[in-house]
Amino acid sequence: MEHAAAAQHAVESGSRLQDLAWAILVLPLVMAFSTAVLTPRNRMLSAALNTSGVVVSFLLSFTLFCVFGGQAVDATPFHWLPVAGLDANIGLHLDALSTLMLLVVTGVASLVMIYSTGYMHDDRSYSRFFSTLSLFVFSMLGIVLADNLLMLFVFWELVGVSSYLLIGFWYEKPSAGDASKKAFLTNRIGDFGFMLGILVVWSLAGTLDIAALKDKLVANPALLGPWAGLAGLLIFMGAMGKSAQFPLHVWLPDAMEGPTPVSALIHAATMVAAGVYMLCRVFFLYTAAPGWPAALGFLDGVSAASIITCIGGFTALFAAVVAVQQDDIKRILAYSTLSQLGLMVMAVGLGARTGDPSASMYHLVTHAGFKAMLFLGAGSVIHACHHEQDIWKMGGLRTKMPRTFWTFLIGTAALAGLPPLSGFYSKDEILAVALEANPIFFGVGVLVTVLTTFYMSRLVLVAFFGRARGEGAGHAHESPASMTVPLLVLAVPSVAIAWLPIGGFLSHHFQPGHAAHGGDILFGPFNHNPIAAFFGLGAAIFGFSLAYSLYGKAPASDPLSPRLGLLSQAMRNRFYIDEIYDGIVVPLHNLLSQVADAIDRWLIAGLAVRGLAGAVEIAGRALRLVQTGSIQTYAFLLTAGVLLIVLLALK
Amino acid sequence: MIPGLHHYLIVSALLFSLGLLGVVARRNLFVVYMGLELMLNAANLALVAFSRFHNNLNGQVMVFFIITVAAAEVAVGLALLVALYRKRQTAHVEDLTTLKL
Amino acid sequence: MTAMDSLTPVLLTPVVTAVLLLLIPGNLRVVLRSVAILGSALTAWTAIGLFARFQPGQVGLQFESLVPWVTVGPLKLAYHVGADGLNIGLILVTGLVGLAAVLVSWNIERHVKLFYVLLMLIIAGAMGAFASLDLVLFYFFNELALVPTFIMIGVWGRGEDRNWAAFKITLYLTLGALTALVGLVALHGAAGADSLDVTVLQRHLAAHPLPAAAQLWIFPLVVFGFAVLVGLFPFHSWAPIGYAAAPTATAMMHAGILKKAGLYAILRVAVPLMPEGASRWLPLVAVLAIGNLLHCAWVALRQKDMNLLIGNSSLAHMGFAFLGIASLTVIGVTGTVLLMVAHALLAGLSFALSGYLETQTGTLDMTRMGGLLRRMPFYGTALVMGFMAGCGLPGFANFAGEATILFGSWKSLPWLVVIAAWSGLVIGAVAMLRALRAVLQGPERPEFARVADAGHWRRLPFVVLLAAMVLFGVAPGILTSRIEPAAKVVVAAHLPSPPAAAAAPASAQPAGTPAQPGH
Amino acid sequence: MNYSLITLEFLAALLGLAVLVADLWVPSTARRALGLGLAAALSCLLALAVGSLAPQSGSAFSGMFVVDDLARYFKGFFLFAGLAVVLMAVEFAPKFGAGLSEFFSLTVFAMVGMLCAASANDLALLFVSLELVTVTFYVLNSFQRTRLASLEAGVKYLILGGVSSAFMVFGIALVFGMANSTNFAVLAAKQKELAGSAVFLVGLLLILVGLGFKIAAVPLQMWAPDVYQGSPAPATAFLAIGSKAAGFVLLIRLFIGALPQVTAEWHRLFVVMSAATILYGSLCAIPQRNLKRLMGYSSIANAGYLLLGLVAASYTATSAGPTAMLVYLGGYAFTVLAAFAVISALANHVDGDDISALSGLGQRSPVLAAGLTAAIVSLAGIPPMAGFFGKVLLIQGVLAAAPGHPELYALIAVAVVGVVLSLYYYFGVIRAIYWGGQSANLSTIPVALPTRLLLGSCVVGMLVLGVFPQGLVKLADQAVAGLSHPAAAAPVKAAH
Repeated sequence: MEHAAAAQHAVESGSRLQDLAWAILVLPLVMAFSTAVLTPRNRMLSAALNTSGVVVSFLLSFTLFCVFGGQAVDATPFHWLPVAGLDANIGLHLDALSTLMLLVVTGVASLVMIYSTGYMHDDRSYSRFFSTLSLFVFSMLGIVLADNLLMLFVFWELVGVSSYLLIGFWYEKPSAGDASKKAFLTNRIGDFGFMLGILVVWSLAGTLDIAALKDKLVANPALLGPWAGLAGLLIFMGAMGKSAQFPLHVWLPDAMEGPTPVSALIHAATMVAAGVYMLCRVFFLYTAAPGWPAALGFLDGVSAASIITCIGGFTALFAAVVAVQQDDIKRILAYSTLSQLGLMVMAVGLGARTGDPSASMYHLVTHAGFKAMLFLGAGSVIHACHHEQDIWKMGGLRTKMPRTFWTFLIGTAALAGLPPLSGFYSKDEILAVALEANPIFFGVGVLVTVLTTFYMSRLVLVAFFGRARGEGAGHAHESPASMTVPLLVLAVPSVAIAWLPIGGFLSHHFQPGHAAHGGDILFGPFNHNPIAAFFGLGAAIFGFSLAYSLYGKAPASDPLSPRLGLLSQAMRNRFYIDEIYDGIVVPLHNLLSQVADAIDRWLIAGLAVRGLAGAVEIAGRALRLVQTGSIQTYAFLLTAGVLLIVLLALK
Repeated sequence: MIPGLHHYLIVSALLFSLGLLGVVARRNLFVVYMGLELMLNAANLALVAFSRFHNNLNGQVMVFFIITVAAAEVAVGLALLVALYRKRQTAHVEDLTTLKL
Repeated sequence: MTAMDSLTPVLLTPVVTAVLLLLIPGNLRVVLRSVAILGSALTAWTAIGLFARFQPGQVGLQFESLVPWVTVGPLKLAYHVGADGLNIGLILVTGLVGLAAVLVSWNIERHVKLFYVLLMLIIAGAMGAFASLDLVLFYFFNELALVPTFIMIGVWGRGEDRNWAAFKITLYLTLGALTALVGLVALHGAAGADSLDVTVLQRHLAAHPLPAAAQLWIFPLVVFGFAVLVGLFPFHSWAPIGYAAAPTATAMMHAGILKKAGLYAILRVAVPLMPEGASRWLPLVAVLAIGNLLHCAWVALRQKDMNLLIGNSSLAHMGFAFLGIASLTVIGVTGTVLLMVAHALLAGLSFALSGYLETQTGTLDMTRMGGLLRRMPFYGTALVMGFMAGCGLPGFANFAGEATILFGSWKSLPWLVVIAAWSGLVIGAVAMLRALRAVLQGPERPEFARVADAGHWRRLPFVVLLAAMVLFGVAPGILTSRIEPAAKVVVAAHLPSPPAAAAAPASAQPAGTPAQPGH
Repeated sequence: MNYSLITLEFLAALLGLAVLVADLWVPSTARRALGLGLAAALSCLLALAVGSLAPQSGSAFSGMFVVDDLARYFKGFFLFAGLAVVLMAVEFAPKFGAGLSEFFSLTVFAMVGMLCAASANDLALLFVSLELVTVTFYVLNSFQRTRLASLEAGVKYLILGGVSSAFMVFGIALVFGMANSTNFAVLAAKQKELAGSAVFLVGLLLILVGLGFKIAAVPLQMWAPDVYQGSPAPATAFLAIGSKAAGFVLLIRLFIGALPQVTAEWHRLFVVMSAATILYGSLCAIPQRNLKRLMGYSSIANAGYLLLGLVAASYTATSAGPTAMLVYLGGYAFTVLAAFAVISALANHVDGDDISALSGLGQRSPVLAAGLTAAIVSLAGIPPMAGFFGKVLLIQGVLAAAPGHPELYALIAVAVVGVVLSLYYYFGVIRAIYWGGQSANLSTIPVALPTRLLLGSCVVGMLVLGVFPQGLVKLADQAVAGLSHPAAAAPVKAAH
């Protein structure tokens, strides 16, 4: 197998182990390219090639993790755009943050690839799916390993286009086409802000390299002067686009049009997390001295980080509320991802005050694990019920699909934040940070936990308990091994991550001096920050009991919607934000282009050009009238001409 | 008083403008043609006057050139006008406006 | 430089091919096509060879050859061709797009011989315009491509108003070229140099620069004359209509290559020779470029016809190029030249794609199409890659060009960069994606059931252009290392550090807080 | 009195007579052969004039007839024009009906007049040679007696030609009166003291009117469109080339060679005349539908461009102006002859000379289509044809004299607008050829050998002058250099 040889060669060279990072990055691209060009017809080979490519990357990442484990190292850079004054080159940076993220991305990607061999088995363009997925993994790894802002932007856009290709995978479906277009354009609005942010930072700091930027900011916190706040916000705009924060969140729910493995990998674990990862990567921008240009004077007191916190908090709350009244299983999970991302962004914002955003990264890692499992579980349910996605047509799947049920239950418990599972510890850290930084957002966190537990329990109770409501669910049966094995494998981290000192490992990265709170991991939260832990646990239990009271008896239809009446209608229609966008933003653009087209057609092309041509034609015809054809006029004009000449010459 | 050079010049200028008037104002082609000849003769008169007053005979030699050329012109011109008359039975200037604009 | 190693072969090959084609009787279509393909392939191959043998990082001219042409009293005109950073990329791209244009013309059935002769003349004209250093020679070659374009649009064009389009494109270009020529000759007069050769003028003006007053009225003549060739905002309405009406090959050559002759001339003549004129007039050009960036992008949004969409969006890209020139920084100008090369490939590819689409579906009205990706997988992928490159996706050369321009002009024109970023990233993306959505995705239309994907031969032009775009996208260093020394010469008078010192990077650690962007 | 100088004119006149006499024996069917024989003889004469046997420089008839480089340049020019017109006439023969050989001999006689005009260094010879040309054209223009249009053209040219030569004669009389001599050299010597005398200046102006009529410059251009439309194609061609060039050679010799100070005095007049002529020619041609009338207006416009050289000469002492005029005329000859060769070849196959009659020419006869397209491209001044270089040199000449004179920039602007306008109607012809409306019959048009020969040599001429104009430019430079030295290097000051 040639990729094994590649790995062997890298180690033998022994020159610089971290150049292995290049192998990790390039391997998926090579696989994607070879599948697309060489073996589009051969289904099995293309699946095998791509899956093995990602798995080898995972193994290499694991070796790097063991060898370096958090120590900051740089692979030899490649000079991409060597222009004087613009040091834009592609370099790979390995440190605690990126090695951990490497593991998450390649790990989840391998499992999703294996899962997809089963899920996409009867799909026509099988190998195209795998090559696009590998392309996505390549772009994602590019973001994780990027060591300068321009390279980050480059792979930012490549991730955007891979998600466009994957969402629009079933291009015959008009809804898939529109969803992919919407996703790409919303991301592009985010990227617009991101590019401007990079330009501001580059013009003031003179360098694009993140490490150099960090040293300069540490040396001279007021380096960015009044532009610090704006630069921070603009770069955050990039994160808003990618991690679907309000108001650029509209594309994520529609992105469910793509195949479920895509939703699992991209819209649960990796891509949406890129925004949070990027915020952590350029975290030093937000701890620098805040400042606003004259034009934005009214923001002087407020720091960029607090704005980020508000947006994160609001997104979390908003998404959780909407999720309560959704019926489509993938939409519920999509909104839950939205709300969890809101939490992470809030954690980063709050972390700015305490100087340690590791809580959000920790939650990101755990969330990637159980949310990917939940999506794959949902996929297996949909696969079993013959592509039925409405939970009110399912029921009683507990007995028919035991393995999917149990893994789904574990995932739900982890998401809700019950103690032995990983979700509890990471969410607890966020609540602890919130409590310490700003109690209001602690309240938001608790409320979000309640709502999360409520809608997840609603989903589990309706879908897995009671009697089968639809005929699809009636004769559902357990999915094949290739789909359930990844579920089981993913269940392990949801439980076991809590036992690994990831929290400490991360906070050491951000505050090397700070003593990692060692001691017993399992009961750590209870004795470090009892209030946060108990509140978190209480909220989870309260949410579950509320859901049980409503949905315990497996009702035929949703008892909550008549009670909430109008509010439920609003929640089902996602508070009409899409309608607002379609109502305002799109027609505005169309109006502008209509005006421009009208100007172009009438004013410039019509008036200026045809007018001119017409004037010339009229002048020609008028002047031509002099040629009356009669000799008399000619003779007369000739004499007049002579007189004119004499006058003109002698005057 | 003996007519000086400028008298002759005035007469020739008058003759010239008369001829020009004939060409411009008259309708009949033959009369226009006569006007033309008149203008040429005005030039002859001026030449003769100049050569007389500068007693330099070149002027008068020049007159001979002009007369012979005028004669050739008349011959060809009249032949042309006759051909035109035979074709259109008219010598009126107004009828000759097919080529215009 | 050895005589063999000069630019002349790359100019002569298309002309020789044209003459050869004339000798072949008109009805031997296959022979005509193969000779044309052979000729353009040879031209492309020579151009690639020249590009490869070009020493990057070397200031001054390479592959130079000078033959006295005409001496009229004080004026000495010479056949002076040479390559430096500015035009070596463009010569390469002319070869490539020329080859693609010939390959794409398999669907021409009427007067095949005349078509290929005229196409070869356009290629020769473009190649000559880029290679020549004598201004009259530049004008000579630039105009050489004018009549063939007129005839090609008229005889093989599309649409019923192609006659008006042909006239419009010819009159606009001649007016522009003539104004520029008057400017150039006036420059020669004012400078008092004895020839219209750029190198001679440069040395002459370096010694005793032009008085500022003279520069003030000569510069606009030259810049706005050439700006008409490129399609700067108020003078742009000829471009989209012209390309929509032109046959595929002409649209590729015109939108891709000849449009760049204007920009190249501005960079070669106007900016370096008249620095004061440049710093006074370029801000106005930058403001007009906003028209390109916003107005043309919005108009592109409205278009139903794919050619009009591509034509208008390529005008929006020209807004970027003007922005790069107006920045008067090394990075900005390097970005412009990089974008010129990238956009030549992009425009060539886009029009080739739309041409192929028309041969299959018989129409270019995007609203009537849909779901073509199933029937035409290869073509679909090429279209996605082409349109994605169009909206500045990294990995293609366009992004490298646009990013460099954004970085180069941020300090001097921040607000313009914001507008350019918005137009390039968002409006461009909306237009392109709407097109992709309308043409490729969605349910399949019954009337396009028997649409055929590109066969082996017909894939070649797309593959050639896409390969070049990806190559310069992934490794733009190949181009920028060649362009940069020439870009330094262009903006020599505007570099903050004295030109005498080694050209320190313009934006080295800016002392204190530089000019606050956007007051 | 060395008569060797006039051998060329003498032989040409003899040739004309020979053709007249030969016509008695030659059966009516062999008229075309007679024409071809004449063409062969003319080409020998051309070889004689241009080759090593060219008459040496010198003057005869006491300074009246001078042969120098300028004269040799134009003699070659006129011989080629005559040869071309004869070939066209052979092609145009069926349209003439009777008297084909008279047409040949008259063409030769007109050419003799032009040859004399090329060497005229005296007002008398100027008058006689011009009149010889004009009177011959009265007949040539109205040669198709059966067609009213030709007769009308002849009569119009007769009357207006007569009036203009009357003006010229009166002018000559006044100039003679003041300068007491008609020789250019004497005039050049006396121009200083006579600059003040109004009568002298009026006389010169009237001579300028006479020449202005010949080159069809505004305000004396009324006749051109009607006569171009009416008279038969070969006659129009000779009118457009021969009589215009004759006018210009005399203009150059008199106003630039002999009287530079007077020209400098009148620089404003020349600027206005040139601008008006370009504008009139270009604007009126836009709505034109008749091809020959279009050529009439285009010849007016081209006269305007040639006057740019005169304007340049009136502002500066350099020889840039006249050289540019000569180069432009050289290219112009090949262009117009090619255009009219096609028109006369088409005359018997296409009814009426409306532009729409050209439609489908591309299929009907690719040779004629290519020839006419090449001519149109050169007329429009687009490389690689000869017209481009002429225009560049003219504009360069004026621009070199431009600093400090705002009116010259205006003139350049008018010239640029003129070129763009001319593009519109010239390309209208190309449009008609290649994709005009669907013409009724698409029968292929046979192209006889003489036309093919003529067209080929004209197109090659245009291409060579377009791409390698150095030969012609050197010739023109030599011709103009020889011009200025006889004027006894009068101190020249550019009048502001």
